Amino acid sequence: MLAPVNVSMESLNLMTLAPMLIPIVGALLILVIDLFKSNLDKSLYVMLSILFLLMDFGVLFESAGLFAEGGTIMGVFDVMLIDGLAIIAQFIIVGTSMLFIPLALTNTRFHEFSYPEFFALFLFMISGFQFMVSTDNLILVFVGLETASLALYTLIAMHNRAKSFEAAVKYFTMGALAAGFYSFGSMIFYALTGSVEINQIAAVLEANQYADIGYVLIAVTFMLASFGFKLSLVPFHTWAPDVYEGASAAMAGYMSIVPKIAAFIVVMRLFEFLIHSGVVWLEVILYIFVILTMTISNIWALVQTDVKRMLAYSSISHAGFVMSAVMIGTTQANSALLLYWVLFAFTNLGSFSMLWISRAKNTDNAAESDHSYNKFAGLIKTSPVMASFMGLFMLSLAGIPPFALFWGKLYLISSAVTSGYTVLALIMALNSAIAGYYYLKLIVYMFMKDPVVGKDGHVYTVNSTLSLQVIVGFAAIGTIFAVAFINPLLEFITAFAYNSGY
Amino acid sequence: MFDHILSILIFFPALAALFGVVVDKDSIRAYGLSVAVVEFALSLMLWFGFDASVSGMQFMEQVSLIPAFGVNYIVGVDGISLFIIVLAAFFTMIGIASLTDTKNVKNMIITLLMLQMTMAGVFAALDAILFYVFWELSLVPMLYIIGAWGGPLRVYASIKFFLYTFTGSLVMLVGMLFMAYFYFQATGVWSFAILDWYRLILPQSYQLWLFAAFFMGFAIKVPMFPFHTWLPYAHGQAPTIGSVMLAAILLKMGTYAFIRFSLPLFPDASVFFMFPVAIIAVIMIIYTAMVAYAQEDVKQVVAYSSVSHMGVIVLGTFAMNVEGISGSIFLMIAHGVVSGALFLLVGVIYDRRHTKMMDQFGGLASVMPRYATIFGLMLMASVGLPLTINFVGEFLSLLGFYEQSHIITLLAGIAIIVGAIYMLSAYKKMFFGEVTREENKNLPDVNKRELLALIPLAIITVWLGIYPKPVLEPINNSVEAVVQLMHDKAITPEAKSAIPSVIKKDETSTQEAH
Amino acid sequence: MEIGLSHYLVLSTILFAIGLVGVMKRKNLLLLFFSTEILLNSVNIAFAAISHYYGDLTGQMFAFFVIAIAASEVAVGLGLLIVWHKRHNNIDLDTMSSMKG
Amino acid sequence: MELFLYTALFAPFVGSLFAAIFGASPKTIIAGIIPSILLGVSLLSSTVLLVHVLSTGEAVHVEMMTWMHTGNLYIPFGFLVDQVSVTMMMVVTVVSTVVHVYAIGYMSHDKAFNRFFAWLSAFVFSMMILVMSDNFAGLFIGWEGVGVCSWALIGFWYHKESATWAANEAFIMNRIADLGMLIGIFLVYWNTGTLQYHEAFEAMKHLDTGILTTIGIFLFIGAMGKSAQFPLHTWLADAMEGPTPVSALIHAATMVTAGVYLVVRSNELYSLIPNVGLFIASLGAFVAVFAATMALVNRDIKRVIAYSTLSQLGYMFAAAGLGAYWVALFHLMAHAFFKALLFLGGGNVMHAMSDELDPFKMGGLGKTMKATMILMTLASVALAGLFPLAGFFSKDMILEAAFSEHHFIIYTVLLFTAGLTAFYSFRIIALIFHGEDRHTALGFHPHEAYPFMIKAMIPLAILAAIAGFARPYYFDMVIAVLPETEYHIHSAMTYWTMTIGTQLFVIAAIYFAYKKYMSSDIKVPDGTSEMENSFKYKLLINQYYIPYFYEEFLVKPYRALSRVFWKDIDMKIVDGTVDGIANIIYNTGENTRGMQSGNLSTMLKWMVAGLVILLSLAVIFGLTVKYSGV
Repeated sequence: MLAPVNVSMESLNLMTLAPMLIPIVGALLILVIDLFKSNLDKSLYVMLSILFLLMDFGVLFESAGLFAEGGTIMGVFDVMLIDGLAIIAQFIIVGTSMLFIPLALTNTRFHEFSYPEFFALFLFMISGFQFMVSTDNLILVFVGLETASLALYTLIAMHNRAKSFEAAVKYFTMGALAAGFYSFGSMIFYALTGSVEINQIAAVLEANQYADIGYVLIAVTFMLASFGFKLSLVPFHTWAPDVYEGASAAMAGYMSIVPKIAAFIVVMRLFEFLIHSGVVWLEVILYIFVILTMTISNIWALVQTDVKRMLAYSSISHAGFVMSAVMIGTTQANSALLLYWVLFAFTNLGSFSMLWISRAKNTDNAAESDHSYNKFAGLIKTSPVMASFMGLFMLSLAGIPPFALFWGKLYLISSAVTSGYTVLALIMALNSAIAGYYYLKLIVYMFMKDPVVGKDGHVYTVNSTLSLQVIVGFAAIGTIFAVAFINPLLEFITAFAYNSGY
Repeated sequence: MFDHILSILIFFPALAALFGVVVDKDSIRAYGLSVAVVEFALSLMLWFGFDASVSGMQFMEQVSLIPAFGVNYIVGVDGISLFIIVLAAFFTMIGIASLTDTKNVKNMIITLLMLQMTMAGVFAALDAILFYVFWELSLVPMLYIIGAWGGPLRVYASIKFFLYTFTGSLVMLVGMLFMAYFYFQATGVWSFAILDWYRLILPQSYQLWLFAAFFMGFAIKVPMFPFHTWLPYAHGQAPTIGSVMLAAILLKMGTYAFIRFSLPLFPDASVFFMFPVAIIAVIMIIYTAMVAYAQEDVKQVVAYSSVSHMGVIVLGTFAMNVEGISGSIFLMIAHGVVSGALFLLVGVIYDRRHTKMMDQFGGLASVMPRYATIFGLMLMASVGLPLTINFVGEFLSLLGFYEQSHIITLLAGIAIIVGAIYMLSAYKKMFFGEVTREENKNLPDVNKRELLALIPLAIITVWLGIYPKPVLEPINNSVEAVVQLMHDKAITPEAKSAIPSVIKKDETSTQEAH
Repeated sequence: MEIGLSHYLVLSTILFAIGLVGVMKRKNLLLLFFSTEILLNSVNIAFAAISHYYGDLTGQMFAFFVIAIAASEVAVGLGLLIVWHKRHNNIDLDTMSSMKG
Repeated sequence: MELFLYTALFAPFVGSLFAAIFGASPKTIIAGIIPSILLGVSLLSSTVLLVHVLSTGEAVHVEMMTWMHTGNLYIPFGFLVDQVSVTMMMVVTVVSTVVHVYAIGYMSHDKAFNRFFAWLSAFVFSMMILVMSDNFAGLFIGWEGVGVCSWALIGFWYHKESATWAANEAFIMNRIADLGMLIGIFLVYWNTGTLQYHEAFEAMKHLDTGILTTIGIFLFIGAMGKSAQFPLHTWLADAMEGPTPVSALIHAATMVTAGVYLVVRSNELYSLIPNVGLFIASLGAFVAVFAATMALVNRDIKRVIAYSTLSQLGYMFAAAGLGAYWVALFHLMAHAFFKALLFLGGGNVMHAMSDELDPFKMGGLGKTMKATMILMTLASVALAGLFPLAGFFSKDMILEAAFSEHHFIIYTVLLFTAGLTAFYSFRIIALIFHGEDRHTALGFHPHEAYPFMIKAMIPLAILAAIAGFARPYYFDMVIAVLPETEYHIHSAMTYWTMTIGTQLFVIAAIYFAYKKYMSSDIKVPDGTSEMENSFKYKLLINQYYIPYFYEEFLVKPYRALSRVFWKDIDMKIVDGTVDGIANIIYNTGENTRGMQSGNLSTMLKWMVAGLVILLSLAVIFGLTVKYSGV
């Protein structure tokens, strides 16, 4: 006879669900509106999405306030876990989404934005990521991950070009494999500990002193493979360049930031307790991953001829760079990771938006790809403002001070230094130097060569609208004056990460 | 006004550059020049407001940037940095004044003003991160100048210049982070302030590693053998104004940083590495002088001669005594003036003939006597003739190092021989002999605009050669403070004995007086 | 012979391995999707078995979620597949290499 | 007195600036006159100072301003006029005034007349700094200053390859020596703490002999360069490419004697280290005979005189090295007068012969150029050291000094050289002025120089004739600062034997020269005669193959090595390494980018492979942990 279910609303703490529910409600609303009146302009959906995301953002502030006062909040049968990491990650996810969604307001009409489903899926995806980061239950992580991923595959495919489909299929197939890895890994953890809650897994493993270390490692291996895919660590990165190339620039930029931060949060939750309990193997493996990912993707980025593809490799490299924080595992490193990602978001938002602005509806048959380097040749002469902005973002990506990403690099390398990873710090530094080459290559094309296409410069701004310009301007300001907001940001992040035990 | 003069000096040109975007391209030259003149006037005000008798930092400003991580905006000048700042402003001014008609002159002037900001910033920064910010940022305008206005290999040259220096500085950045971490360990506070770091005494083993890390950054910038190969390309391809800025100011960043960072932070390591560094310096001096002799392109001669002279500067820096360090700082300024002038002079002939190959010239002395005279003066300054500015620096640098090692100084002194060899033979090839080429027969002599740049340089060359006191005195006071600091900080007996105490000597001399 | 937990786990592992081999070997997109289903379902078996072993419902819950996710994956996957087939008239993996390098 | 001091010093400088203003404009006679007048002013001021020093015996010492001051180093622009420097000042101003006036005529047809005077006066200024400075650094200023002026004046006719080559050679060779000098200065500073002569010499008395020897050697290396001592002598003969007044002023009378001046000035140092002194004396004696032999066969008037200068410098060093500083200085003075005179005479001949320098192509010029002939003969007699001209007194004293110090080898060498000197001097006199007229056939139409040029030479002639008689007064004056070394041969018999013997030897040499070269069968040598093909002749005419040696074994290897350094080491190895690293990285990318084949199957395989590798690593690690003695 089953005991009556007796759960108080109080202990459910439904408030914890609010941030995820808001985008879901928004998505549903958009679908409902479409039911009543179709063929509405995309600007409506964009603004609606922004409104809901703003609300989401506001609720996050509320959660942040609660966390600051009372520490970690659990809810919904202790499945939800609202700690500092979750809050910061959601801030990044929602904030970045807010900045990316206006990119839909292009001058040229693109197929996908005429469907309201696009925006609904977008909002679903956001809530999926939010679930992913605000739980330590492997089931919910899986659900969040897949919700988001499936939405993302569709969004990519909606770009409706041959390459987009190819990209979506590739991404999807590999994602399915990764999902298999993930579930297998979770299964082993479950088999070992009888739990799918990360903190309980940790507690059990701690209690039996890692007696089954071999099996733990196998589980970790599967998890690594799965998240390695999500984070595009070498050799699980192969999808990234193709998907970035196939997806629209706006979507590619989005992908370089949001899915990865969600994955980073899960990885931090999952791996850091292992590292702290002295699983040397994991540390070594992560070390190898970090170095391989940074270096190999850098080397491949050197030889790219397409800017978007180059940026894809560069994103892989940045992910590898940041992955080192997970390996180091100190509060400083984790804060550095989050700080880096915020700054990276600004810079990548800017650079991908620039590509998006210059994206013509139909690729010129003569050009080998949408964003070949040649397209940008002599940009300073035809469109100096564009060139200056693009140059700025490239410099930031290369880590030239005082632009945004430099500070992230600085803090991250410092965390390596502080934890005694001298060689790692040097490798990180040298990789930045290698990376400098391909960013410079674009600058060289823009500033030092003569134009080859569209002497009037119009081709570079076909998509330009006020909202896109605002976004780029916003990204530029964030990139240039990063130093002004780094201190509060750093203090905030450090406090939250520290209070969550990371 | 004087409270914030350094910030004004740093950010005024940057702001002006931004506003310059709006200025019409026909008026941009006048705009740029007036900004540069104001900037130079400001730098002169800085000089006149500077109290030469004070050895410490002056005009200090401090604003917190990232207090959580100890990064602050701290600027200040002492005798070591003051004159390089003035020189930078001066060169920006005459650089813009003498700018020849190039394409995209607007972009060039905006870039130059940006460059001026970074140059003022590097030498005024008293926070390691701030220093690093300007240090790296200075690469960008230079990259653009070389890459956009340079010769046929300009892209290769500019990327090489950028990446090479960038790589070195990243290693240096790691060193800085370690330094900050050690400071954090010792005090519990993060700080990148150089003056804070000065108070930190590190064990020798740490010093050695950190010295090496900083050395990578500085040595590539200087550039020291064997990291010098970016320089001939950069100079060879850069437009005149680029070479002038590069040689006159940007190279000095490296040697300045040695004095600002390496010596006072790591006195024991500096003494430990004194001889290796000195040997590198000697190689720079002799080897690059010989390479300079083999050149066929007059600009390359001057470029390699820069490396050779930088060797003397490095040597003086590592003399670890007041004479040597003062000399090396003075030589930085001197070399700035002279090499800047020489590059301008090469630019003069390049504008007329669009070639820099010496075999294309010959007999120019009769065609362009004024040009030949000024070139001759600068040549003599370059080979270190007494009563020209270079001699004071070279003499003091070598004199200083003589206390540390006779043999190395003797070898380094070969500079005065090999320097004469390449310079005189280049001069002979260009100016002496019969005019053999038809196109050389009617070359116009230097014009007013060029004289506007060259005459002040010639005056400085002679003036500071005869009367170096106004510059040497503030340098001396600050250097004495640095040497004393190093002496006090040194922990190994070798370092204690290698670095003389300034105060002790003063005491004994006063005792003698009693 | 009594069938214990380990047998289920071994079965699960074998199925997973078969799925992996299928993923690597299959050039037909549809068969590839089958392989990924095998992967997920192999895990389901293990989850159910372990759940039973511990007397804990979590594993079964996980299995249900996996089933749900697998289903939605199939939906999305087949959607993509159909579009691809419409455009290219085949579902051969080797034709999908317009982007590389 | 300070006023006179500054006037003496800066008048040439003002003159130089004045001429420089007209530097680029065509010939302006005033650009020659004003500097000459200003030099006259300088001469007058120097005379006033001489009188002052003579009458009061006190030195004039001023400190104009600080030059360098850093750390413990303090170098002022300080000037000292004492008995030694006033001698030099007189020599410099007298000779240079004469040369300036002479040059107004000599250079009157030259386009670059104004530039010439600018440099010539600048040279005098530098020379004045050199001799008047009260410290080593100031000396070095002048030292380098004269070097530059000499460079500019040797290469004055810069369109001539040989002239510019010689100019660079002179400068570079001097630089080699200057390095020694610089090191010497460093040594002085680090051991005495000062560069002021007075204080430094005072402090040296307490120093270790080893250090003093090093200082002495390095300073002397500096002197060797300026005074063209072996092995740094080759530049002097080549320097004759410059205009003749330059040769007279710089390469005979003043600059080349700077080395001697340095040794004399540092007498307090060299007195402490007699071994170095002996070396200097031996080297001097060697150079004396070495240079004289080269002068025997040379077929270029100016080069002969240059070798003669070299030889006479050897005499001076011999004297200075033996401690007879005042004798060296006295010979320096006397030599300045007659050698300048000889050069100026040579200049007249050159002008007359349209710059032809081969005496074999002249002959019988005495008929058209009587005044020049007389002046040059007078100078040659003085040079040969015949009584009662200046050379007799000074050279005789050197021989006496060598003899009475019991350095008989040096004495013998110097005596022999005196004979050679007489021979080669009169060889060219004979060839130029006497014998058959060989020049008309070659198309020369000689004429005498302007009268004012001749008149300008007269003062030198007078001084060359009578300067010797000033020896006792001079001795009284300089012993205030120089060691009081009187040389008396013990027995009067020996003394007279020596003196008269020397005179006879010299006269015999002169006679022999005249006899040999006045004969009517002298022809322009065409390289066929037996003598010209003899080894001895070849050795001498090729300057003992030393320039050849330098060219082959120093200059060419240096050039080749430079090229190797540039092309092979710098471009290929050093830069190649840098580019190589970059290329390796880039090529790795190029070669491996194929791994990203774009094929989905491959991508999936990569993923599975990654998993398998990780798994195997995990298993290995797990097994290791399990079986590693837990």
